[in-house]
Amino acid sequence: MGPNPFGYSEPVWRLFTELPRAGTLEGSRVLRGTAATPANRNRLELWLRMSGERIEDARFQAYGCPATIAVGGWVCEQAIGSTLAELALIRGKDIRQALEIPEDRLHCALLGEDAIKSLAPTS
Amino acid sequence: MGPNPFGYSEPVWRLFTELPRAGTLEGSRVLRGTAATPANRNRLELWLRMSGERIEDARFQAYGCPATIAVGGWVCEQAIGSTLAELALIRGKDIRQALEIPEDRLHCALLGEDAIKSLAPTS
Amino acid sequence: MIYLDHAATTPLDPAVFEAMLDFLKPGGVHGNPASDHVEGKRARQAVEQARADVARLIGAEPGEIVWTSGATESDNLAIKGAFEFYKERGRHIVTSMTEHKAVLDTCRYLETQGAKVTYLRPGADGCVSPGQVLDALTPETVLVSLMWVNNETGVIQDIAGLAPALREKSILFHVDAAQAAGKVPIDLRAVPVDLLSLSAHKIYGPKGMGALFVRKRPRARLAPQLHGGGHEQGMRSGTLPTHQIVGMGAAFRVAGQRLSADHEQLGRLRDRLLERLRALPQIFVNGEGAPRVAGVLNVSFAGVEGESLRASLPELAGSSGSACSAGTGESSYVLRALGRDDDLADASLRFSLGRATTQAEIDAAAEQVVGQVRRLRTLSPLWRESA
Amino acid sequence: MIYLDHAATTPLDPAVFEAMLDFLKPGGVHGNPASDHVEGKRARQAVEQARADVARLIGAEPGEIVWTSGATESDNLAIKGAFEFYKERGRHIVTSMTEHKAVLDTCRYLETQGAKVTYLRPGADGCVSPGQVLDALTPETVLVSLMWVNNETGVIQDIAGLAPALREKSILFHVDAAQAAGKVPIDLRAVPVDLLSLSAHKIYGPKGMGALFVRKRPRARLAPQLHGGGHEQGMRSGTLPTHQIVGMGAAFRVAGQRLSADHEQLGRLRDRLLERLRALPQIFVNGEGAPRVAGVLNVSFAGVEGESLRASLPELAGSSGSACSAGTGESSYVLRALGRDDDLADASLRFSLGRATTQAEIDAAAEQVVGQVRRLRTLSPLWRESA
Ligand SMILES: Cc1ncc(COP(=O)(O)O)c(C=O)c1O
Ligand SMILES: Cc1ncc(COP(=O)(O)O)c(C=O)c1O
Repeated sequence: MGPNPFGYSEPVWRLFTELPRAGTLEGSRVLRGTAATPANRNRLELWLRMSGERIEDARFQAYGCPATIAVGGWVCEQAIGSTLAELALIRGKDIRQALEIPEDRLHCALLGEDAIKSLAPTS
Repeated sequence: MGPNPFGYSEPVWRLFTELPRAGTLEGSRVLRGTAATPANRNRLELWLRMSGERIEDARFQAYGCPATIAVGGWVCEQAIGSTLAELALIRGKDIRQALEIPEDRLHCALLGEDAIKSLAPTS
Repeated sequence: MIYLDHAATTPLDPAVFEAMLDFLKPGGVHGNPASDHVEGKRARQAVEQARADVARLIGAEPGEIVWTSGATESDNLAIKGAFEFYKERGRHIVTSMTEHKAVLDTCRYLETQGAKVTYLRPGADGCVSPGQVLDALTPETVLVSLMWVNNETGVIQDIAGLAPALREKSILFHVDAAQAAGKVPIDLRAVPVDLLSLSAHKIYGPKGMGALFVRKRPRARLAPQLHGGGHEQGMRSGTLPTHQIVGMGAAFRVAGQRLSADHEQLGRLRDRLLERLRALPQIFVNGEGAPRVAGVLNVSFAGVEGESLRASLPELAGSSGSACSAGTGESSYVLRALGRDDDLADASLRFSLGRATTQAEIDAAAEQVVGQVRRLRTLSPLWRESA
Repeated sequence: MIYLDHAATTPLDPAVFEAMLDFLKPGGVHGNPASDHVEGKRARQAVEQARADVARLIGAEPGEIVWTSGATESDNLAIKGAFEFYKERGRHIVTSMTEHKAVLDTCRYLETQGAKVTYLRPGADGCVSPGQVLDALTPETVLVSLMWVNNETGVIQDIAGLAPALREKSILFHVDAAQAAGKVPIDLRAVPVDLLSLSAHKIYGPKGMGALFVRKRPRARLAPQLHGGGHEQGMRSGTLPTHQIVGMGAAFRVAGQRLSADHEQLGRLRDRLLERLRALPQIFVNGEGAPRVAGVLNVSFAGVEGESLRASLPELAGSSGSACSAGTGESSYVLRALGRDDDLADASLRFSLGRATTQAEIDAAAEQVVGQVRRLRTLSPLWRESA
């Protein structure tokens, strides 16, 4: 983790620089969720691989500001090991709090909630 | 002669700092001449002591800028040893040239000419 | 050379010089404070530190300080900016005849733009009383502009006595404090001035740097006068000169520490100078009887002509009139407003003392002045006649 | 930290630093250049020497140089001053959409004062052709304001091609040369520009210092914008900051000596940088095809988001957009005027090289940018889809 001269929150900076779980997943048992802000200025895609009830692997792709990218990584980290029902409880404001995202960037956190809601099988 | 930081001409500066012939004269054979610019902002007074036809001693007093004061000293220096007729030939522009007085200070030089013209016995 | 012209400008305080070096020297911090990167951020931090330092000396909040290129610009911004913003409320401005040219010329300009300006004549001691100002107000008055300390005489105006009455009437009050900051205590928490002009180079900071205090509560509004990138809360655009700002901050910090020591030291030397000049008859202290700052002494010498007086003192760096209008060859409009005739106004010297001024310098200056005034008086037919 | 933001501001040239020191250090020359005494005179001489140095670089006479606090003020003075002076002749101004904010905001302000302003859109390469300007003229046009070199793209306008036609029509021509001086040859004897803005801190001089060239033959007239002591031929009041002026003079002197060496050196490094960035597909040079100054390279990177791109390069002090409007979070209006969409305009980096920039820095910068763009693209669903 390099210097953080732009004053991002520590969790956002860690997730943005380390990019845990960046990527896509393929195959059966894979769900995909997508969300975007108007005009596609920020986009988030989630891929989850199920093992029974539980999420076994999670990946994301994102286009947007560091907070948006951090949201993708954070949701993936939360996802692994939980059930879809548990994941679906996550709200934008929880994400915002967990990542210390400023109020005026709430829309980035909401992308996480929206992407979860849109999860659907890929095949 | 100290430094001349204000850019006066060299003859003006010498006469202003050395003040040759400053003072007044008394007694018979003394002529006095005076001249002033409007509202008395500059004044020049000359005193000459005659010895026959010739001027034997000369003094001046002045109130005004350094050029005015220098004019007084210069006229006195010219006066000594000359006749009144010779002195009367001196014009403002001669004084201006001799003292390298700038054009816009011609009035100071003219004070010298006027003071000479106004010379009259003191008693 | 005896430098007694600290009201014209001062050398840098050594601490100011050191502080500026870090932002000038090779390898120092040179980023643009508006830049987003680390270099810019370091510069920005220094700028904000300086803002806090300047604010502290005058009892303001950092957010109330707007950087400018000097008190001239501050005066222009305050007066034109307030007039432009508030002119629908009214177009009458009250000021005095002894303000700095930066105020007077700005007011004259605004007269061409529809302003009506009252120029109050101070008393013979240089004071403009609060009552005088209040009497000049009309329902159209939007702005009063008065200097805290006069640059030629050192006379201190009763700003604290006037400000509450203007606040009560919701009339904006601008104060030119270029000669006051660091010389008289200023606490804007207690004195409800709305706009206050500051300059760095009058108190051992760099030339070309100033600030305008713009009150936030209640908020004074201004139309910006320099348009551009929208720096300084939109009130003053232009790249912030970090080294200059840091210098001003350091100067104000030092000034806060030295205010009372300076006052004591300069006052003692000033009194000594006057005592020695009193060897001459017929000298007149300008602003006599009025409260004055410690470092300024302005004296008129009867019976000598001004230009010759100055030319006689080539080793003395003093001033006749303000350096700001010097070179025009006019006698001081300030002294004339105090009732001095042209000759006396012209035959005046302003001695302005500084931290480095020594007693030996004061004694030498007094000796030179006394000697040269005597010499010119001896030469003067006017003096002879009046004797 | 790799500093590639020399178009935002530069460190002082060592010779500039040395020259300024004499007017800052304890025991240095600290008089007010307006003062009549020896201290003042020494300062005045230095000021006049610097004026001659600045004039020389641009082929002007010393008397045509008016000191200001920076190019922001110069732009304001030129445009407002000319409009105010000549508005009875006509109220139409022609400028371009890619001017610096100091020009654009000033024009917008003048629109509230009765001016009609045409903002020309440059071609996709950033050039405003002389023909385009001439087509926009009306009988009401009093002033054209165009920058010599654009601060974001480095694009050089054909000032010499336009100036004679404007002179012939007696339309005043103001040129913002803040980014041009010392970078392209300027000879105002041959190019009939009337007003030209300069800044010191873009060419290794001090921040907070600028100048306006005001032609004497034929004489360009201006209404002053800062009122006060009547300094600078009445065009700009305020105490002259000797050290700043001396610094600007030294910077312009050095710039004259180094102009072609700088051009050669920066051009070579700039080409190397671009060559390395070309390892990435889908990058776009802004101002491609147009004549550009050697030190500036502005590139848009498709498929990455601007804020994340910048955040990925914390060790690179470059800039997106101008430092002057940075911090606003808006994507560059300059790049949008050239037809870039919002995303691309936002995903742009301006690399501006300086005298101290090394090949190693260029290589490191290229490596970081290439690596981070790849990383973000790999992460981007947009990039994946477009692939
Ligand atoms: C009272 C007063 N106001 C304003 C100014 C102008 O300040 P600056 O030189 O910083 O423009 C000065 C000094 O020149 C001054 O003495
Ligand atoms: C083209 C251009 N004009 C004007 C300015 C403003 O100059 P200054 O920072 O000296 O006010 C700048 C830089 O900020 C610039 O790049």
